[in-house]
Amino acid sequence: MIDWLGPDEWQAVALSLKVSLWATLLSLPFGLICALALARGRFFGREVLNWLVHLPLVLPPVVTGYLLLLGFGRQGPIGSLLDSLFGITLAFQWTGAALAASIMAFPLMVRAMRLAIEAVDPKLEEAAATLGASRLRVFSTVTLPLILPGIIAGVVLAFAKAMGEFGATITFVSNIPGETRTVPSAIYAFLQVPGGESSALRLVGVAVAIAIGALILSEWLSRKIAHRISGT
Amino acid sequence: MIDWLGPDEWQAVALSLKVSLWATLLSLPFGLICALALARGRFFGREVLNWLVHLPLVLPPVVTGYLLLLGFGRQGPIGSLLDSLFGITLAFQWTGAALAASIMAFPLMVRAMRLAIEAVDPKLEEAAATLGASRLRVFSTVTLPLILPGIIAGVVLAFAKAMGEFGATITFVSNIPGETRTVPSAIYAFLQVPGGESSALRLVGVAVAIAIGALILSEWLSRKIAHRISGT
Amino acid sequence: MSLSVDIRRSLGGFDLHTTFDAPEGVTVLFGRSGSGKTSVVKSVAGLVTPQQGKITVNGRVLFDRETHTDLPVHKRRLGYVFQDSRLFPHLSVRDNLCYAARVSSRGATDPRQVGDLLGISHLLDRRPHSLSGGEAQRVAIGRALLSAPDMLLMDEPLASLDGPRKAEILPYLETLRRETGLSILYVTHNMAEVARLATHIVLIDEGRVVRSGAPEEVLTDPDMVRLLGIRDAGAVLSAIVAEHLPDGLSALAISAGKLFLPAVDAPVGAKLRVRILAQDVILARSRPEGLSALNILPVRVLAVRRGEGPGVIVQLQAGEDRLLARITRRSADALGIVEGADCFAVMKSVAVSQTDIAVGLQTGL
Amino acid sequence: MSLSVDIRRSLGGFDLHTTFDAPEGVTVLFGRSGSGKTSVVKSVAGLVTPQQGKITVNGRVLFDRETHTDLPVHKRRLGYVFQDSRLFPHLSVRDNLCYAARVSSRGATDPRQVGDLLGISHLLDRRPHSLSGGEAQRVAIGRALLSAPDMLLMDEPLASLDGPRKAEILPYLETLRRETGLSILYVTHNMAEVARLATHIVLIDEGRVVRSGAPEEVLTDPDMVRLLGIRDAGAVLSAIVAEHLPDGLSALAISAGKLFLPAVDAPVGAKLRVRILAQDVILARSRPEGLSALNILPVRVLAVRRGEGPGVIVQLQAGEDRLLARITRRSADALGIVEGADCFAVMKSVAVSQTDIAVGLQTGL
Amino acid sequence: KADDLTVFAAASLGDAMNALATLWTKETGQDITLVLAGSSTLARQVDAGAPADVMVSANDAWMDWLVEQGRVEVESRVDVASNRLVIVAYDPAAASRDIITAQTDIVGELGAEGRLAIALPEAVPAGIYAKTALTHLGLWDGLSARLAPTDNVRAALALVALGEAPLGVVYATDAQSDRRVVIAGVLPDDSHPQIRYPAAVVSDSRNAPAATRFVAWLADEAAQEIFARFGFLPIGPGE
Ligand SMILES: Nc1ncnc2c1ncn2[C@@H]1O[C@H](COP(=O)(O)OP(=O)(O)OP(=O)(O)O)[C@@H](O)[C@H]1O
Ligand SMILES: Nc1ncnc2c1ncn2[C@@H]1O[C@H](COP(=O)(O)OP(=O)(O)OP(=O)(O)O)[C@@H](O)[C@H]1O
Ligand SMILES: [Mg+2]
Ligand SMILES: [Mg+2]
Repeated sequence: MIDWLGPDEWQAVALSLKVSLWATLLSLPFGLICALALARGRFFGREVLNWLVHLPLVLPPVVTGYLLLLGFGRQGPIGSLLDSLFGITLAFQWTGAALAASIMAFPLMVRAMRLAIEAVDPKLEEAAATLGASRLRVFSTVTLPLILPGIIAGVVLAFAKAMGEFGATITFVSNIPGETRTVPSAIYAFLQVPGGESSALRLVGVAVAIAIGALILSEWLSRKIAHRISGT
Repeated sequence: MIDWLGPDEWQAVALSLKVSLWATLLSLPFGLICALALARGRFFGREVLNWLVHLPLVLPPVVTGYLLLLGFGRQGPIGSLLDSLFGITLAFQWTGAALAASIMAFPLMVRAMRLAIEAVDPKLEEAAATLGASRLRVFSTVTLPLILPGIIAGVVLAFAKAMGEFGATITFVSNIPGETRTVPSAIYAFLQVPGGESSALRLVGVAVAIAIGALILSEWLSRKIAHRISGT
Repeated sequence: MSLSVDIRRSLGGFDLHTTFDAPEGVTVLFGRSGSGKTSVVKSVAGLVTPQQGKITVNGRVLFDRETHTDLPVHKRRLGYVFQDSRLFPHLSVRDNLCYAARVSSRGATDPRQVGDLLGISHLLDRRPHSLSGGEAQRVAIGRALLSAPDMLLMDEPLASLDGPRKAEILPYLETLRRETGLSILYVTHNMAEVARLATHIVLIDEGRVVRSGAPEEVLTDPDMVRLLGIRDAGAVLSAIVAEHLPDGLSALAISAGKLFLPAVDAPVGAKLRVRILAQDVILARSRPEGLSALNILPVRVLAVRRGEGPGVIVQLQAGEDRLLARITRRSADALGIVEGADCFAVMKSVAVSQTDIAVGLQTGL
Repeated sequence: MSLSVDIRRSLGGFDLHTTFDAPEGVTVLFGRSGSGKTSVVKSVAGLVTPQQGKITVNGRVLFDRETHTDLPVHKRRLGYVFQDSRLFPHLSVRDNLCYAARVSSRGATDPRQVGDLLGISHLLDRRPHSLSGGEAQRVAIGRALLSAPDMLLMDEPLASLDGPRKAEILPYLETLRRETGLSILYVTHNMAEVARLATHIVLIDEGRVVRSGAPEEVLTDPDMVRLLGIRDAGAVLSAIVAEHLPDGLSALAISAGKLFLPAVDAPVGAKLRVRILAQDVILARSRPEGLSALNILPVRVLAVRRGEGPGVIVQLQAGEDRLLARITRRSADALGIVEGADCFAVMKSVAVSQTDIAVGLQTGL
Repeated sequence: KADDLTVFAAASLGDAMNALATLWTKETGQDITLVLAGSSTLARQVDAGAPADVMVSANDAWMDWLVEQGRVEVESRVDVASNRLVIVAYDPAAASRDIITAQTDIVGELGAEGRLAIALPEAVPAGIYAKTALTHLGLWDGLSARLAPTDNVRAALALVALGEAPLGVVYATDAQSDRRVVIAGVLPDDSHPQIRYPAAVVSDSRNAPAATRFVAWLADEAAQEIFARFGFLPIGPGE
């Protein structure tokens, strides 16, 4: 198994895992807030937020990557701000890869969570309020546990998507071995040269195995939680 | 407006619309069946179906396109079978572009529908059965209307995704003007030559406008239907 | 036998083992909360599958473990009114009512008659979410009625209705049963509904049938008094309408003599059932005079059951019928009410009210 | 005033315009289905916002349009028992019961006492989905009780419970009210619950209050008989426990003399309310002898209301109290029951049962 | 029409091929359908039976592969254009036409943080050429840790154009058109194999005679002029 993939490939796998995990975990709170705002909010600009969130789904990934470069690059307004304020650089760093992956996965995460939130019976939240729970408490003790399966689904979906993200990542943070050379970038590189298919397919196998493992885990978790809730 | 995009670009827009519409409509029944099977089915291989459906989300699109080329190309096993049995060729035809787009959009469609189906209260279906409705009737008169918002969401999401699909399409059916040169492929072609950025950006604008239009339409429709159902 | 149930089902510590045969008419399933009533009704409807047993309706086998028969829900032709109304949220009230007609060849398409009856005609164009709890339940009842079922299953259908509405719907259920021969399996906690509707009673406790029989027997059995609740103990008499009097009363002939009631809605000669609560009966050793109570019957004491409280239950022979009276021990002692004693039972005519009269059926009487 | 409501709210053709003041104790909202009871309770809880008006509980302003006060739901400190149980599906029964303690400083953390009382202690580790309808509702009641509210709002909380369970829970609600001074706004269709619990009654019809007052007044008002339903008409008397007799009876002193009842659970000297249904009262011109009925009071006829039916409602002066009797016109004519006539009211002691006795409060009596 | 041709061409040739197609159509009346994508994509598609008459690749590797697969007519193969690698810079002050030598301090030019944008050096033609050249000059080892490899040469150009990378290695054709970058140096032609764009007739072509004529025409003077107009170099005498 160790021999089956070369050290560079293992490095890509490890990096992909790291990037996807961070991408997913860091976008979780924002995804949740967005999903809440979209599901429950009644504010001006709700529609705009909605289509902003969806944009990466619709755009060709290269375009998203290019836009990221414009905004978050060293010269980009947000990128230079982050740099001067917090000393955070995203360009050509694995952190940038995580940003790209999370932006590409964001619509999927938000959608899954939003649907879960919309499925929560507001009558239960009313009941919780009458029992003395503030809005925050209602959220943490009733809404959150009830949408947990949706959150898990969203997170895992986002993780899987992040594992497969390529176009935006390579455009934004290029393909630096050990830093931003994720599994899909490696696969792409293999596919560019004649005879590279078999190496590419080995990596595809690894990527698919990881993603499917995550999906199966999430199904199992959701099912377990749903069982606890509804008994079915 | 007519002058704003050249005839080739209008052709790409028209083709993208055609491809995305067909991709969405043709995958609708399959998506619904898959969603039903995943939400309600208790069969062996349910997990396998689940991850097969999710595969295109996880794989780099280029890989999906390559696999499609291997399977559905002229020489591929499925491609040659379809050709000899029904005279259907997908390779390098707009129909192939539609197949690629629908496969890439399939996981999104199925997920949206599946969540909607899982949210239907089985008690209502029980009630319908006691009133004499066969399983099929229960589905068409109770389940289907109740999941309509989910179906619309799934269809529109799939449509938006199909409009933006690039990697798998260009890999599978290439970039033939008038046949498989969709908006994202055209954007790609523009980006590959010096000075093509402005043309590319115009096309991006068109693609985004169409996708967002579809999303807004679907939000509006879902809201209208949800209002009819729950009055909220 | 209209309905025959013999099922076994264990679920999470609760063990259902219920066997009863019910004749045509209204069979009331009566028992405390959690005793398994809903489980039985669901088994009959096919919504849950028993592990063992057999269920037939009007001779049609719905379920038989032995022969592996298990008719699907929609072929059982049973109208089910659920504890919760389960209206279809995407359909108007009208479309909810006509749902059965839309999905099968059975249902009726004109909701007006049923709508008027249940007081929901003005709601036809509304959507379920805007209905109050009682309104929703009335629509659910109408929907089941309009599906033209072989038998109705009703799980506490009136629990969320107010008194006057209950009183309005109950006679319709009776009419329905009388005119269409429609049998009903009816779950309720409410003794007034039991008395009014039941032609057969199945008492169920912890998943087991403790008593099954005609109301006349079950309700006049002093041993059942504890299970039914003391306030609800009472007897059911058969009666024939003898005369409609000009002052708004009707005279009914019973085996022990005549009863005067507020005018009953049945022709002279009709057979009726009359329920007299044990607590509404006063006993006297000599025929009392100058009382506003119109009904005074000579009776003989059959049995005197002392309970733990200050009251006793006295079983009386009144002609060929039996009555129950509940009086204080003090009175029993003072008046010498012992087995074999002759005395008079005094009942106010109005104490036997409309809602305790069931227009009689051949069956079950 | 414990609760003061003055609200206006229009919604889709239904116009709520309800104004009443309720003293401490149990205020029963009574009215037909769709009359707006739930809407009023929801306004008090803060779940819907009236367009106009003011709501105060124990002097605390919960809502005031004028001053733009609108306390959020969780700060209103009201326990709400809904028509549907609304248990949290992801929590065990125990965690549902202790929910209030978890989310606020108010609630109690030990569910055992309440659990035993409501007969749900054996369910503590179960999950809501496996409960029967009645079990779920009992847990919901327990959950609201354990939130230690200033006032309880109960919307037909007992509709899905059986008789014995109701009888078990009702006294607990009374005890609770008595011992903690907890006021309750209680919605019900059930007259027995009204009679048992109410210290104040608000009759509501089509969104408007048609009568608000002490049960003694509202229930003995012959004009209300039609609205309440004829079978439920009756009087409420104030009484003081005079003596507990060895044969299981208690003697109560009322202004017109003595009443004998099955032993009441109150010490000698305690103030009680006793409800006597109009249909349980028999009239006689001379004092009858040799009857099993123990309670015979001298009364004077105050008014005779003839209705459409064969019955008349007779309002009687009994000492300083008022009684209602429902007798047939035939008897009224035969016995010469006219205004001013002196006669005797005969009541079986057992007709005044436990559930019609409310242990008295200073307020509302 | 029967004579119409479908030409699969590397996307980087897009502009030039467009102009060439227009001219061909004017001269012969035959329409040309131009299909633009990466060489690897096009080659695999030709192998999978794509309806192409002519294949124009951006490097020899994929054309060699197609020859191996027997998918193109070997005799028809001809190099139609050449190119040159340049180093581009974001900073206009760096403008220079100097030839890069072993002494050029590229690392120094990059500064402390800067990276050299480059197409994937082990996969994409421009990257492969660049790697060979820099290795030949002895600069590769110093640079290999300072690269920003991209999936195609245009993306490398974009990195420099946006100032994300101070320097990049791209084709001269790409460098000349983008006003946001300046050419900071030229990689010597002898430091890497000649950059060649080979064309060949696809074996399955349904219009082989016209395809053969078109491929030959691409090497003609008229066509070469157009290539030159877009910055391509004429085909030199092969090594
Ligand atoms: N999934 C389950 N797991 C464990 N016990 C269950 C489950 N479903 C039902 N029960 C138990 O089965 C018993 C019977 O329930 P059922 O709903 O039939 O009672 P019921 O007589 O209809 O009560 P109610 O009058 O309150 O509606 C109850 O004790 C209930 O707790
Ligand atoms: N969203 C709405 N649109 C229109 N009418 C409504 C809406 N919500 C409630 N109503 C009407 O308001 C009236 C009062 O409803 P409410 O639920 O308060 O009645 P209720 O007295 O509690 O009835 P029940 O005893 O049946 O529970 C009903 O006639 C109902 O139809
Ligand atoms: Mg039940
Ligand atoms: Mg209500």
